[in-house]
Amino acid sequence: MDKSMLADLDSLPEADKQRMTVMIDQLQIRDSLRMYNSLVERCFSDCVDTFKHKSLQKQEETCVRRCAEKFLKHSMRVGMRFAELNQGAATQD
Amino acid sequence: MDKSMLADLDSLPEADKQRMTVMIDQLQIRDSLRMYNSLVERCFSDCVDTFKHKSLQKQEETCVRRCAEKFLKHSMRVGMRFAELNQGAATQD
Amino acid sequence: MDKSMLADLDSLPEADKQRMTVMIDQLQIRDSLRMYNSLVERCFSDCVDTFKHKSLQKQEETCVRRCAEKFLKHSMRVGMRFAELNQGAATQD
Amino acid sequence: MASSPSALDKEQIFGMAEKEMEYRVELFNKMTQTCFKKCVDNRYKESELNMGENSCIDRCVSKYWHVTNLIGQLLGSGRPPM
Amino acid sequence: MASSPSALDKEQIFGMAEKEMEYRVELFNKMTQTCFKKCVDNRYKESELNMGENSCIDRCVSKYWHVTNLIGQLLGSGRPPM
Amino acid sequence: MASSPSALDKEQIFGMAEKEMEYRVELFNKMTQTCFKKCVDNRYKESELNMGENSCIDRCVSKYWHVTNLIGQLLGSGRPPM
Repeated sequence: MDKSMLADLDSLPEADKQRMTVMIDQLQIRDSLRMYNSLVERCFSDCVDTFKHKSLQKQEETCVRRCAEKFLKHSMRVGMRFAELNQGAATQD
Repeated sequence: MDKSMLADLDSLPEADKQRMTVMIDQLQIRDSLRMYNSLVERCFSDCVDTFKHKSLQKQEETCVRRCAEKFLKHSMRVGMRFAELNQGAATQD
Repeated sequence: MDKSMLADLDSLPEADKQRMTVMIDQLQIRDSLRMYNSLVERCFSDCVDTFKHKSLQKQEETCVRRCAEKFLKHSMRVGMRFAELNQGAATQD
Repeated sequence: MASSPSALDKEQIFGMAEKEMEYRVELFNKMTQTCFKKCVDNRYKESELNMGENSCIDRCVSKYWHVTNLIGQLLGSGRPPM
Repeated sequence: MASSPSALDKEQIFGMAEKEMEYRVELFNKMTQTCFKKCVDNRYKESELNMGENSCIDRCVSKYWHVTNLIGQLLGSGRPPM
Repeated sequence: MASSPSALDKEQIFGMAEKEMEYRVELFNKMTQTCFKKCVDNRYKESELNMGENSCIDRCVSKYWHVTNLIGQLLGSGRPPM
């Protein structure tokens, strides 16, 4: 999540600006915790399919690592492209 | 989302009634924004499957339009049927 | 949801402890309502597939009952195993 | 101090009301999504719901409602569990 | 009483801003999840995105953006519906 | 003014605690849903969990826990990322 996605705070009075900042921080914390949860769920679902052992097998661990790394790279790329589109839309207005 | 689904405000004191109204308005805003997001996701997932171009192709656009229109009609129908069932349950009490 | 999953309140001043307790209660209410909703959705999706009648057919009802019972037993078991793992992790720290 | 509800009590009452409303909205949304998947052809050849889809939707809502009540009973009451 | 916004009005304004931000975060997350499913091979044979995946992602984001705007228009405005 | 935490600071502390608890509840719910899908036969021929399902559930929880920790490490700490 990128701060630029959220709100333009410059026009607000000081007290409201502070309150808005706290709100944005809270949303960012919630967002990164949710992202963590859905990353775990996705990589678990895609990589773990047999339940003969209690512990993660070597190839499952490799799969999970790659899945997580790929997802993070993907997510950054989406963020960059999305920011460009938002930028473009903003300058067209 | 239908206001009748939510709460009966007549029995509350004025200040609480106001606060409850604000709360219901907030829930309705959040609900319609979420509905918008899931409509976009559903119609995108069902209609867009090839990524050889950056822009939406003609038949993809047609598909998205129909998908959105169908979903909105569907959603209204579900709302009507659901309200009838709630009504029936309320008068049985 | 198990209270032990949440927070250690003993170190807090009285007023904060009270506020925290209210917050935890609210989260538990929301959690059980959500659990109820997703249980309905899962058992409906798995058990109901024909729409020639308005009312639930006998074998659909049986399926829904078993689905709900199995899910609740499953959920309790997951809770127990999860608590053990959390316990183990806590004593290792 | 004992006769009128404290600020915290009020918080709790409003919180409960809010959770209950969130629950109903979520129930409605899940039902809408689920019945759309079960009843509406996702190739979208037209923008109208046809007769078969419409009657499927009506029955789907009715059955969803029954399942909601049935599971509510199993969980110990006609209402959602607290 | 009329000139400065009441506490309740302020609640409403902050509430609106919060809902709008939640909406944008959710839009971004749904787009990310959906484009991952559409573009990235879920066998995870390596930890880099390959060229095909990268160009698919770029186009997916672009198309998702178009669908968002298209549906926004259908719902009566360029902005999300209130 | 400097020694005791301001109302806003308190808001932040309570907000953090709330987010952290929401996170744990969501983790538990996702794990429960995922292991149900992976381990329990969705034809529901009986209302008891059989031996195979039970041992699958135990292992599924254990593996889910390992994946949670593994991804936590990848993201830079044993704890969820802030």
